[in-house]
Amino acid sequence: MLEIEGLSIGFRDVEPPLEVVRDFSLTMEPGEIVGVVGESGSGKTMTALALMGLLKSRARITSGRMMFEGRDLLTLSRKGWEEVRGKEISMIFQEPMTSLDPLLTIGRQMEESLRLHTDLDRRERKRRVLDMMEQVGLPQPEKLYGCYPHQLSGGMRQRVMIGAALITNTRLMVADEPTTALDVTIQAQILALLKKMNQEHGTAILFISHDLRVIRSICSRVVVMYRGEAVEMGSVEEVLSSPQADHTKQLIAAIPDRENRLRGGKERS
Amino acid sequence: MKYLIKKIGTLIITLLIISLLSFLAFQVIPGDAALSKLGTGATGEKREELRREMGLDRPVLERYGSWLLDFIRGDMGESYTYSIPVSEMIKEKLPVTLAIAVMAFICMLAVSIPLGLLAGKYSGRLPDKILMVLDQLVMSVPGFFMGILITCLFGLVLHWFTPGGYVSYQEGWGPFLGYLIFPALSIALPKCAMGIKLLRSSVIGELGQDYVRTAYSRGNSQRQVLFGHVLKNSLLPVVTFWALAVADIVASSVILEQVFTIPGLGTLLVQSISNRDHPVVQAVIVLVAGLVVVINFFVDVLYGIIDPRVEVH
Amino acid sequence: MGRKSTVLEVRRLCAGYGKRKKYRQVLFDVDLCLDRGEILGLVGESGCGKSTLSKAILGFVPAKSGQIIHHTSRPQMVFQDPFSSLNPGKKIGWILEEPLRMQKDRLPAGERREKAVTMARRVGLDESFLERYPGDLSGGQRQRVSIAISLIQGSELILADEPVSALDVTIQKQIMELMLGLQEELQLSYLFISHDLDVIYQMCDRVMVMQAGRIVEEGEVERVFGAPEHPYTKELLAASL
Amino acid sequence: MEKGFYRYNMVVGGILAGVMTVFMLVGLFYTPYDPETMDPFLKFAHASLAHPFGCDQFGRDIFSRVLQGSGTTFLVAVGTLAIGAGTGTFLGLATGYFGGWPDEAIMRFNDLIVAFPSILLALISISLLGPGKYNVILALGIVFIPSFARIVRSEVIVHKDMDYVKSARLMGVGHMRILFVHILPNIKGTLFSALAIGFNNAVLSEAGMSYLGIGVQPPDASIGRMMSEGQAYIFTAPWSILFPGVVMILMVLGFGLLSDGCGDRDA
Repeated sequence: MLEIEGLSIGFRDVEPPLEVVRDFSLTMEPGEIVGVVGESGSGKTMTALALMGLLKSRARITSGRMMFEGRDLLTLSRKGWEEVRGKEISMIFQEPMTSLDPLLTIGRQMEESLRLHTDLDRRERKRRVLDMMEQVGLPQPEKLYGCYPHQLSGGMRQRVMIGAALITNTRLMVADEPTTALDVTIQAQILALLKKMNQEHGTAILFISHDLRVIRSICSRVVVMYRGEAVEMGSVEEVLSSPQADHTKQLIAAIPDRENRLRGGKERS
Repeated sequence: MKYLIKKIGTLIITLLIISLLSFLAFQVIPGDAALSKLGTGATGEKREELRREMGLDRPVLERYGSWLLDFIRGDMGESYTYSIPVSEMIKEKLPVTLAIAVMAFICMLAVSIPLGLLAGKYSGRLPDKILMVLDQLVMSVPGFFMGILITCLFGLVLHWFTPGGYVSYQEGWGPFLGYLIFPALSIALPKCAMGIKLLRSSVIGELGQDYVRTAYSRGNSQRQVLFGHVLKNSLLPVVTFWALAVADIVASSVILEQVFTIPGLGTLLVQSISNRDHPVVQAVIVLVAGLVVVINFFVDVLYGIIDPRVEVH
Repeated sequence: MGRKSTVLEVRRLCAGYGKRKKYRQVLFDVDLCLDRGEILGLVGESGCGKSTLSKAILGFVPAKSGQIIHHTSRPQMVFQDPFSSLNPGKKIGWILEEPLRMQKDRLPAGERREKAVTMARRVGLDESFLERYPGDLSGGQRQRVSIAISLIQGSELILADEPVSALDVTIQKQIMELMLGLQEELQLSYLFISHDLDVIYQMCDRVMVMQAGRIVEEGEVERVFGAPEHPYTKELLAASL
Repeated sequence: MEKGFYRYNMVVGGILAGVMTVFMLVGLFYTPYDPETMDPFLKFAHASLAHPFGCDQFGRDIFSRVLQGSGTTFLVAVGTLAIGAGTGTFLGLATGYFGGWPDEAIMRFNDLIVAFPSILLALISISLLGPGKYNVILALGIVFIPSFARIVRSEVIVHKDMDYVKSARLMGVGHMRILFVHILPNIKGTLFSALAIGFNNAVLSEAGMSYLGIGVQPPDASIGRMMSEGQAYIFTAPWSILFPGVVMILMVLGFGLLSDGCGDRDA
């Protein structure tokens, strides 16, 4: 479904020219959840934004190919991108607090993609939004429909974001650190919700995270990025149990887990 | 609703305090009203008599109370210089100044919103740079000089109006407004410059927000993002500026009335200050300050309507 | 290991923010006891009052009732956000020397510098860092500076409020190891606050679980993680991946 | 790109402001001709090498008059800033950092003052104090206090809640040292920017008041009054109003650009 080949992204206006992503390749099948893991500055968010055609104007794709369902995304015009975004590929972001427009109601924001990409009338759109609210586990949809983002908790807002992203039945969703800003219990709920939506709607998810623990719990395959390059790729079990690249080994060793306590030996009475 | 009631409460208290301050300010002038009215040559006895007659021997707060009641009823005292009721003098001048202020305000909105959006959207590129240089230049021109330049250009070079040829509204609203458009323009231009600059930086700030990225990710076009999401958000901080601009516009009209020789509230105020005609000065000040406070109140309410977050805090 | 002595005691502490009508209580009857050389973990979700507790212990938030008893001088703090905890306008050297300038018997400038250099080396930064501004340092390096500041006056009790939460995992591990090394070397006591159960497990001897301003469970790390008693602790453990 | 634009602003503004400051300082001590000497033969003389800005309706040298007027303007602006910015900064620092009821009270009062347009406020003060250079300084100075207090206060409030201030408290640093050594240097960008804007507002307000005839009084020279006098001859002798106007614009433009540069440097 998705085929990225030899993607490189760079900043041209700095001396010397800076490459933030180098020769990145990835393929995704429909309905798959693929993780991209890396530390800050590894280029994972850049890759995600490139896939949405949302790179800031200073960053340029210097080489590579991105095929989505047989279409070359890199040849798309501005108008062409507007047709793809929100209709075929959607995206959710890290900060549920700031990713929603503070001055528009929840309902209006959730129906936005429908308004832009379908001819449905207002009543039908509302019906679908209420239905979607139900699906993503938002309580009292009728009441929430007219609420503003500031009246919702972080977890609820992320549910709104997910609902808004899936309302047009997009084939692919890019999730950029969607649970990083959330508490652990909420994180678990959102991950469960993503899994459920993935199964029910068959939406493929490209899941970007810095946290291997999260990737481990939701993805089937993973790409490890380090300084702009994909250093390792494979099924999650494979990569975690027998990492090949040095950086992957470091990452795994640094995961705080309950196997190895750092606080050693000190017996207390 | 609670927000509205709270705001109305604040409005009333502010008005009271402003009137009290203005009243007190004119109580501490060296040489009291009786002296001003009689001149320095008067004898002590005569002064005492007049003081009693004017009620100056009563306690301050009591005098404030009766002054305020009179003021609300429309009795603003009598001019020292002309010995006619202040209210009549003001009633005649008020529409002139109001007309200038309203026109200047509308002009400011009409120019600064589209240009500010434009500059923000194209920030760093040529149209923005040109606009910013012009902006800075306009902001550096003293208000009265702007008036003089406009007189020069439209009056003396283009002959669109006759400088000094002010037509009273009693003689016809058309020519009246036609003349006032030029002082209004002189007042509005510097405010436009400031408004553009503010809106521009606000738009730039909002364009960098996460929700803008979200809007693009749903397939909004640039135009849809700008008008559907960014505009409303970036106007919020500018609304506060508009409220402050109202006060400035009124103040500038004091000066521009001089430049264009218009007999408005400003001219009255300047004359009265020169003549030390305190009742008139006091009345004009209280009126203008009151007006500004009331307009601020409406802006606050408007703010509450635009921003759903206000009710909560 | 040696004689056990208490460095910090908190008894039935209640605290909150705001005045009169707007008062919002955040901490309810919090008890805490920290021994010398002990690392006590404090875990809970955002808004539960973890940070408020540390601020109350340091006097930044007034206590409404209860007692805070310090058995050691000058407890110090390592903050979560390494970007705002160092004055952006001052060089690292200046910042490191500031606590020394505040001491009663002021050291001469040369000795202050020497002490700052020694301390910087101890947290793994060489002398050249003293001439840099906080803006030139990475998150991990700044956190090292914060640790150096907290130790330079010879404090024995360090409150660490999410000290590694803003860092990448590999850096996170380095900082945790640094803190553990210093702890053993100097017999420090830590109150270690984190939302990450795994980090707490790796770092701490004992753990307190906080929910909505109350301590709901407390005990040895192995015990709490192995056999949690309170339903909230169970929920947290179930949610962690 | 943005950054470069602002650096450019800063350089041009800095140079312009520097040149104009020198011009104003010179005007305090020296003029090529006596600004008050009238010469009927030079009435409305055009600009020439001897009289670069020409002469006015009484044959007085406009360049000398502008120079002297700039000196007065400078004096008024600096005096105003000394009173307004000095008091305002102090109030802002104290109320922002310590908070409590004095902060509450001063801010309420501030909100009230904002309702009065500043030039109107200055006019009232003048009507109470009477016109003249020193009264203008006093009136404008007082009028400027609230805006400085407000700007400094909001900056201090941002900084005092940052962790580095808490960290300093834990080091045992006293409140005064935190305020003046730790916080103040970090807000100097904003402060400089506000000072430049304040300077401009003072210049513009003084010019406006003098134009109305209730500002600086003779024998002190004033650009505002010169222009008020020159307005009648705008067609016969446009230079008598144009040159003073241009000098004033350059003054304000320089400091305006400088302020822009200062303010955006931190951003």
